[in-house]
Amino acid sequence: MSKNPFNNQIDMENYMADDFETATEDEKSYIVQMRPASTFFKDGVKRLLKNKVATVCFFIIVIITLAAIFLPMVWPYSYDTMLGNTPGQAVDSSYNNLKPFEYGKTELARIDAGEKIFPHIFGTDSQGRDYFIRVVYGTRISLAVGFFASIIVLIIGLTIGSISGYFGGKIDMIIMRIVDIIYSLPDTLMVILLSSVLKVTLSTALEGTPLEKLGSNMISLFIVFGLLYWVSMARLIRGQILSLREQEYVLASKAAGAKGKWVILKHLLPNCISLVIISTALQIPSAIFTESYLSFLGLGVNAPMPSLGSLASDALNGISSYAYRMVIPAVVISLIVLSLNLFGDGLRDAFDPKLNK
Amino acid sequence: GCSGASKSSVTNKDEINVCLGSEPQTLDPALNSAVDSGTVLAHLFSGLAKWEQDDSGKAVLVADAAEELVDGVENADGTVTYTYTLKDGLTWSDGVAVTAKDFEFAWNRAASVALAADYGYMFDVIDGYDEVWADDATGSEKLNVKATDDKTLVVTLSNAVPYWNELLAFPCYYPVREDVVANESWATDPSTYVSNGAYTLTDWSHNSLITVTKNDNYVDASEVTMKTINFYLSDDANNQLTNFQNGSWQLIDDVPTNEIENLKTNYADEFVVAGQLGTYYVCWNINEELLPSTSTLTGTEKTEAEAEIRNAFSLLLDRNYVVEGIAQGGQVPASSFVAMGITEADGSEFYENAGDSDSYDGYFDTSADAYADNCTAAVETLKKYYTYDESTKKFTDVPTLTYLYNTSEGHKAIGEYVQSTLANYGVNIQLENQEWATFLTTRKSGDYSIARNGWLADYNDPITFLDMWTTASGNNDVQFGKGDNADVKAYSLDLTSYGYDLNVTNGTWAETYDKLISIIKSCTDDTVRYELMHKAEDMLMSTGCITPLYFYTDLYMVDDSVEGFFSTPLGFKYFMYVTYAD
Amino acid sequence: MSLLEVKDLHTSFFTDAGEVKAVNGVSFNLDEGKVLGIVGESGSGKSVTAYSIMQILAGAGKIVSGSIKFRGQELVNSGESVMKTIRGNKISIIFQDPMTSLNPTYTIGKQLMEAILLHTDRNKEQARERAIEMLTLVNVNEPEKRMKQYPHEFSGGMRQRVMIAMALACEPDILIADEPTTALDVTIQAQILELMQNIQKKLGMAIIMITHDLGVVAQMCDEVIVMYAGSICEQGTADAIFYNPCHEYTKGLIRSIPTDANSGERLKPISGTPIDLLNMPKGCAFAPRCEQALKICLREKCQRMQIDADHQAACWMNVKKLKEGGAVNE
Amino acid sequence: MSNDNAKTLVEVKHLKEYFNINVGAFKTKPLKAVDDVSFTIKEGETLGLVGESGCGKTTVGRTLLNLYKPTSGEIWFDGKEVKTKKDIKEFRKKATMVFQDPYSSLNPRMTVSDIIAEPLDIHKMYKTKQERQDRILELMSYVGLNSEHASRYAHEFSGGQRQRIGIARSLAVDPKFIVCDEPVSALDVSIQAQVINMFEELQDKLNLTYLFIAHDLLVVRHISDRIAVMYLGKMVELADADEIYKRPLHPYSKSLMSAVPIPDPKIARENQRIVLSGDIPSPLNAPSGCPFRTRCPHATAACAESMPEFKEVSKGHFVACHRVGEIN
Amino acid sequence: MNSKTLLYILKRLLLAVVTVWVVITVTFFVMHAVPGGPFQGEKSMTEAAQAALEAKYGLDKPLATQYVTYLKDVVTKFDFGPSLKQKGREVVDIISDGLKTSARLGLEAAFIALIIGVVLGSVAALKRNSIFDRIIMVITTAFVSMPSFIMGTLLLTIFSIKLGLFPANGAATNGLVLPVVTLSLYPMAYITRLTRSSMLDVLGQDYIRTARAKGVSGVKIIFGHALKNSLIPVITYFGPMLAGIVTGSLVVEQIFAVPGIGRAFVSSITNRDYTMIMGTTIVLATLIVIMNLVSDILYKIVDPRINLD
Ligand SMILES: Nc1ncnc2c1ncn2[C@@H]1O[C@H](COP(=O)(O)OP(=O)(O)OP(=O)(O)O)[C@@H](O)[C@H]1O
Ligand SMILES: Nc1ncnc2c1ncn2[C@@H]1O[C@H](COP(=O)(O)OP(=O)(O)OP(=O)(O)O)[C@@H](O)[C@H]1O
Ligand SMILES: [Mg+2]
Ligand SMILES: [Mg+2]
Repeated sequence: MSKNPFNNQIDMENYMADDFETATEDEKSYIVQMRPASTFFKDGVKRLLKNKVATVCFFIIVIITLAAIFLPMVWPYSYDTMLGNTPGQAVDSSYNNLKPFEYGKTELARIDAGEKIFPHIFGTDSQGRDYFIRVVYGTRISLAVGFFASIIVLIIGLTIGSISGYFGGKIDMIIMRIVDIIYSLPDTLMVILLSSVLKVTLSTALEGTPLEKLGSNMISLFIVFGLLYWVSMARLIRGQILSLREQEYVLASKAAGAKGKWVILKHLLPNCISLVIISTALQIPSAIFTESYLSFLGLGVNAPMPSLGSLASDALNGISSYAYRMVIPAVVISLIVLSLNLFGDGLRDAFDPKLNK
Repeated sequence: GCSGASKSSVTNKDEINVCLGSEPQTLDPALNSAVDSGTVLAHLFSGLAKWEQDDSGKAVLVADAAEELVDGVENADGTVTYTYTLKDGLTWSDGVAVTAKDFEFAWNRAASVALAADYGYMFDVIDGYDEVWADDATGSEKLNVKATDDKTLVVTLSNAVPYWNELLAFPCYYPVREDVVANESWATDPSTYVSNGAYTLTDWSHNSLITVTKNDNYVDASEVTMKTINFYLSDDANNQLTNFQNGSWQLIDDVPTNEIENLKTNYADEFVVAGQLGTYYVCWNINEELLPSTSTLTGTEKTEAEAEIRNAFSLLLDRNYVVEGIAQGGQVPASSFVAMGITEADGSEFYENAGDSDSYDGYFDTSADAYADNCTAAVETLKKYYTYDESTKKFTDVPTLTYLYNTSEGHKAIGEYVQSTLANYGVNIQLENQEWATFLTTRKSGDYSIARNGWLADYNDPITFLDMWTTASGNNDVQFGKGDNADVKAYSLDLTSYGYDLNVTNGTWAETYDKLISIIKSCTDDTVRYELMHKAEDMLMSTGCITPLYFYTDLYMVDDSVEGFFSTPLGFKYFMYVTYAD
Repeated sequence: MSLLEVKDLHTSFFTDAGEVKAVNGVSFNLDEGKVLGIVGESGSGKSVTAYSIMQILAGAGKIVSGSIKFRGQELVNSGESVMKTIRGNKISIIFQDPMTSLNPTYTIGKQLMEAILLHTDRNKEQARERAIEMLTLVNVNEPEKRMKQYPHEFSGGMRQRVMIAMALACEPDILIADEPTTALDVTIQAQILELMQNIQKKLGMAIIMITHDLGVVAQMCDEVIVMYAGSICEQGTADAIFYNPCHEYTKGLIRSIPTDANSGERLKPISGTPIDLLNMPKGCAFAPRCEQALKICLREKCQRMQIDADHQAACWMNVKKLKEGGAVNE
Repeated sequence: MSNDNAKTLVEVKHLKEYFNINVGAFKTKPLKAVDDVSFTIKEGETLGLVGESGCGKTTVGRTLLNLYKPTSGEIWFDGKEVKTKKDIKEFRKKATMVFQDPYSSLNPRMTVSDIIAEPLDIHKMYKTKQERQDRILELMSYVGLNSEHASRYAHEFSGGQRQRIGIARSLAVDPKFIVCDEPVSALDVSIQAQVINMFEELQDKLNLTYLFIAHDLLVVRHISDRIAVMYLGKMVELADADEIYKRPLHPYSKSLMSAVPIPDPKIARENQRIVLSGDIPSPLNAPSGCPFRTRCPHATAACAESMPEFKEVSKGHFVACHRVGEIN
Repeated sequence: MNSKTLLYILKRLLLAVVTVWVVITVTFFVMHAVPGGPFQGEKSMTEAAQAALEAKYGLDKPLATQYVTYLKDVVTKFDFGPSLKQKGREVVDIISDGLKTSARLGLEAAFIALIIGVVLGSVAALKRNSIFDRIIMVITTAFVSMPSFIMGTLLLTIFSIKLGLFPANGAATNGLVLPVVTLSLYPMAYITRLTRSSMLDVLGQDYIRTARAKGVSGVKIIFGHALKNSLIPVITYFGPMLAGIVTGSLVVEQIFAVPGIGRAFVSSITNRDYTMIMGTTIVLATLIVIMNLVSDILYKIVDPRINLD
């Protein structure tokens, strides 16, 4: 073996002397730049924007929401105006059940006279009301009900679920039995009772408060959600908390002297976020339809204010003649739900550090 | 043209499939109170009388188990006695002979306190009923009905009743046998079910199907053409329509309202509108404040003002639209409370004679032409009590009212129409829906301001519409003579011209209307009786608390190959004589 | 011909954030009956090298280039059907974490027999016998009873022994042990290592021992590869690596271990943080943490150079020493 | 180095921690995770605690900090017994903990500065925002993190850096005593040394006292003044670090010391390891008498009878073995 | 099954009895607090008749007495009493009649949902992010968001009216096909999503890598190793879901005229048929509690690590 094995491996002539000087710290640190400083949130948003499906869905939700809020302001028709019903005159039933883009009798006359009439994009319903604007209003109501009901369910489910999961033991036992019981109670009966009790107590209690505008029916609707429909959310959260509370950071917090409330608020709940996002997205459609079921029992929005659920179930009454009246609200609901779900998935993917370790 | 799938695809000509509604609560004739199950019972049982179709297609009453429908004999005390002889060869479906005793037993049972049947009061015309239900009754009291032998039944009514024969054909008057009904659940299972009519119960799959099969031992079996009738049970109008359209069922009794318009054109022959003895109306809580808070009116003046206001509101409603645009089932705009189809003693229609105008029927003119004038008149009236803003043509100080209805598409639509129409005049109405049982409780207890309402006659006599408004009646939803109204002395009545000692000016409801009804109930002179009944209706209508909208119709769809089918004004449908056209 | 020849292996993970070059030009040979140690810090590509040989990379991972020859047969791109006959049969692998590497819902017996049934023509009964035989071999007591138990009823050491039994069931030519004792206690680790040594002596197979515990390497290996950031920085016999490390990283590694010798003093750790594979410098990957780093280190990667017959390293310091006239091997 | 005159900071007397484990539908059984353990730690000293997985090291550390309520036994800190809720609250400001796993012990949803400041927030130990901020930066500089890291999330850091964050958190309340529960076992060799150095530097600078739990004997020996060895919830040996390393008396300690892989091929090849047979018994069904007897090469019948006493055999060297005299 | 498991089941059953008892109690008093009563109709009865009926069914006694009597009858004689509305029928008979159909409907729907859901979910997980996966996810989301009354009506319109393939009457031959399909769509979609996500989770586990290293290939990995493990969340969902649909779905029963318990239950509530409400509630609550227990036990069977306490 040659004394200097390197000679035949490397051509020393290619290198200059100062190549072999020790590099300075500066030079070294120049090479390893830390990744540009960015926050968790910025990172998340960046990832979210990369997810095309989620972005598109986000815009769909935004568009639907904005439309539901602003369209009624500019639309020439209103959700409760029966187009054929004018004071002092017999009702013109030619306005009832118009197919999309058809016009009523007097409107046709005005068109003949050269006037421009805004079309009834989805036609009119059996009472001669512009169906498009009813769908818009329905979306508004359903979105509101869906979001608020889900949020109420979420808040209650989150509170009870996290208490149950965090403290465990007897508290957990008792709460879970209550959950079982609420599951098994006949909810129709409960709703009937609640609605009749609430109607009386609420309307007096609300008198003169800003909540009065919202209507005692809507408030009792939310109360019913808060009393009966929180259980599955509570279960879900509890399961999650049960596993999260074994994490070492919880122990670390306790070691630093933290109490239950602190641990739950600072550590456990923020880590349930992705679960919460997904299940809330799934909760919304069921809230929308529960509303229409509850309105059957006398809760929910008062006629003639529509909701998507009530529009769809009303349309059942004419399903073979006017199938589109059911299809339209159904499609809107599906669109909302689909977008929410896909967006929720995107959010979770983007913000769950566990997934992108 | 017909767009539906295969019609007349009837494969089995011995069988007809129909759907009248959902699972009956009972098939015990005494307990039954529903029309759809009444139809089933009409096929299973044979009472003293039954309905048949005459040559003109009109439903008429004929004797069934009785040899003939005899006339009553008036007794000295005003009671009337009827003596019926049963036909020969009547048997129960288990072969036992039918006797007059069975009728005696059945009627006493149906009227008894022990059974407390919904329609027990249908026997209140029979002498002895009041004793049965008296507070100090011992339970051994009996109706004045006697089976003098196996074939003869003698019954005494407390006074002459014009609709007595109709009652005889009513399900609760059907006979049942003592040993059969001793088993409390006899009427729930074909194996214990014993009947005496044209059919026997052969199958009852609960919630799904009742099958009845022709009883060859029935005395008139030769006339019965249809072998088997399947009564399907479904409570969903869409489901019924689907089954009709795909040819599974030959008759359905309910259709979705919003399909009516298309059904009328696509199924012109099959879609049937029949008359029905009932009125759809809006009822006002008489104790609800209607006057603006600035009003100083009190007492009688206030009551009269409110009556005027209610009647004015009533004029604003376009009943032709309600019928044609909303209900769509060929209903008739109503301008009086007693339903169309209820006849006078002379056979003329009671509603045609209502009100005091010659130019139109009822209390106001419902014709399309009159609507504009009605509105003008109403606005003028209302101006007396409310502030009218000429520029917007709206009233500004009408208190907000709540319109109560029970959850249903049709009721909601009418509520929405009422709301929308009154809103045109600045009257603000909120809609509130309630689930059925809650709704009934609310309405009965008078916890509402305006509510939808409806009434179907049990038999062809105006009194069924009138006696419900007495102070103590359980159906007095308006709260006449109750609450604040109990002390209001605003009602006048003068019956001296009819020979009754009753002349009240500015009396309470109890002093006037209640008295009037009791007089009518004991009145035996038909002419006077009907005049008094018009008087009663006048009183009701003058309060404005009852705003009739339309007279009900019975909508159904029947396959055009079905022949020999008919239906009575009370809504009972008969399939025994059905045959299929080829 | 060596048993296994790996030549210029490049394996990358294609992730959302970019291409992670986990293995970056790794070459080595493994002869029959030898024990080859691979050391290097966490994330240096040891496991990925092993998975590349077995071709069991996770979804986003791909062998980009290079060749892996088993007894002369090319494995890269040979397809699933070929690999099926190799995996678990000719080449077996034991994973780091015995807690999660066994399927919790199947009995030990079922999992043991699976490979046997798959690769040999034994029937069920024979497979069972073989499985019991293997359990006995790895010192699991009451093997018959154990066959029916579930993994969670086993302790960590026992599970790892089951994993070894599973890997050896088909008498493979090569056993890859990917940090087989990292998750275990010291006394249990000693048991396992001894067991592996015994079995190796008995069956004469080759072992690739992946670990970052230099103590384990010192005890087990004939030859050692030191990896940093996906590349081999030094390779040689165990003695050469321990007593004559020729790469700054290896030196730093050995220096930073607490031993008898440095017990009283402060340790001399390698400063800085491990390299971000997404953000590799163009020169020597270790340069940013290297105290001796030269200017050239930052600019250019050093090639692997022969230092001794069986010792190679890729460090510019060697070149520098040479240039200054010194000897590389002191 | 240990100083005989230094005052005792922590004293643990007959500490027991039993967990009730459900064994049947209605039955529970005590799991003796820590069974009658006593020791003292002097101010400024580092006590190493070694033993195999599941022997109760973590439980000792946590019970000591009152994270678990002791089943029995006393804990004395700075001359006072820690007993009431109030004591515990005060105690929490003097005694903190560094956790084993730098990955799971940092909340992924919190920024570094929030993590470090959490103890400050809990005990409301600052008056102004600025004060809090200054303290965070001070702590970060202690552990060699720079200020630009403050607003980042833990997952952006390497294991070593994460462990620094954890250490900074434990220093936040200015503790005198820190329980280090395997703080380096999740770290890479090259990083491990950095962290060990830091512990030593901080000890010098802040006069900290450590209970240093680890299973890597090389590390424990390096950092500790004295070392305690545990087996199945019991303490079997306690002595000066060098003493126990060079001259272990308990058969378990012996095998433990010999099993340590030495990173030196020649020594490793020659080293006579004492390889124990068998597995560690479950603490639920601990053997009678001496817990180690099932794996002990020297066990006799007597060992099954009683638990050997934990006695001092030479100065500062405690052993619990019936046959300590015969086998050495 | 060892004695420990049996004891566990016993304990759970005891708890179940307590749960059901609370449900009975709450329902009983709520039911009586709700406005309206069983003997009320559009045409109101005379007070005397009403009183007679109340006396007949014991409703005139103080509520507490009624409650005690009811409990006693149920516990000692398993007697749920006669229906107050369906004259002459016993509540037990009505329930068992309805349950027969509903259970068949529910079981068929549940198992179809389970099988299709698991298969689709597994395939979607296997072909993660492929077009196939995307399509499945979109369709299942649509199903999850679509209530059964819309789904059912659509199916009815297409298959019964337009194509005439299936009858619209649940009692007819093949009458349950459409209701079963309608009922199964939601759980199927849900199970598909659950299976997909848990399958993805499982496929990333170390033991799957072990299996691959042993030479086990594609399909065998999925069905031999991953499936069983990924069924665990499905089981938790499946138990209560089964209880839910076996005890009847009002909407589907109504749309397809299926003689099930769901319709009977809801109409008993709207009719205020007290005995029937109580009977159905007891059966429903019992089923839910038992199904939860069963799913916990299944859980144990699938995953031996689970300790049942
Ligand atoms: N599935 C994957 N996706 C993306 N990157 C991966 C994946 N698996 C491994 N890597 C990256 O490849 C590099 C090498 O990983 P590898 O597992 O081989 O390291 P190692 O040397 O085995 O470390 P350890 O000692 O921690 O096991 C790491 O930087 C890791 O981040
Ligand atoms: N909260 C707890 N509930 C029940 N048992 C527990 C609990 N914590 C620990 N144990 C049990 O107590 C025993 C001692 O556990 P401990 O965590 O203290 O061991 P350790 O020596 O720290 O082990 P390792 O080296 O694995 O961290 C173990 O058998 C463990 O299962
Ligand atoms: Mg690895
Ligand atoms: Mg520990």
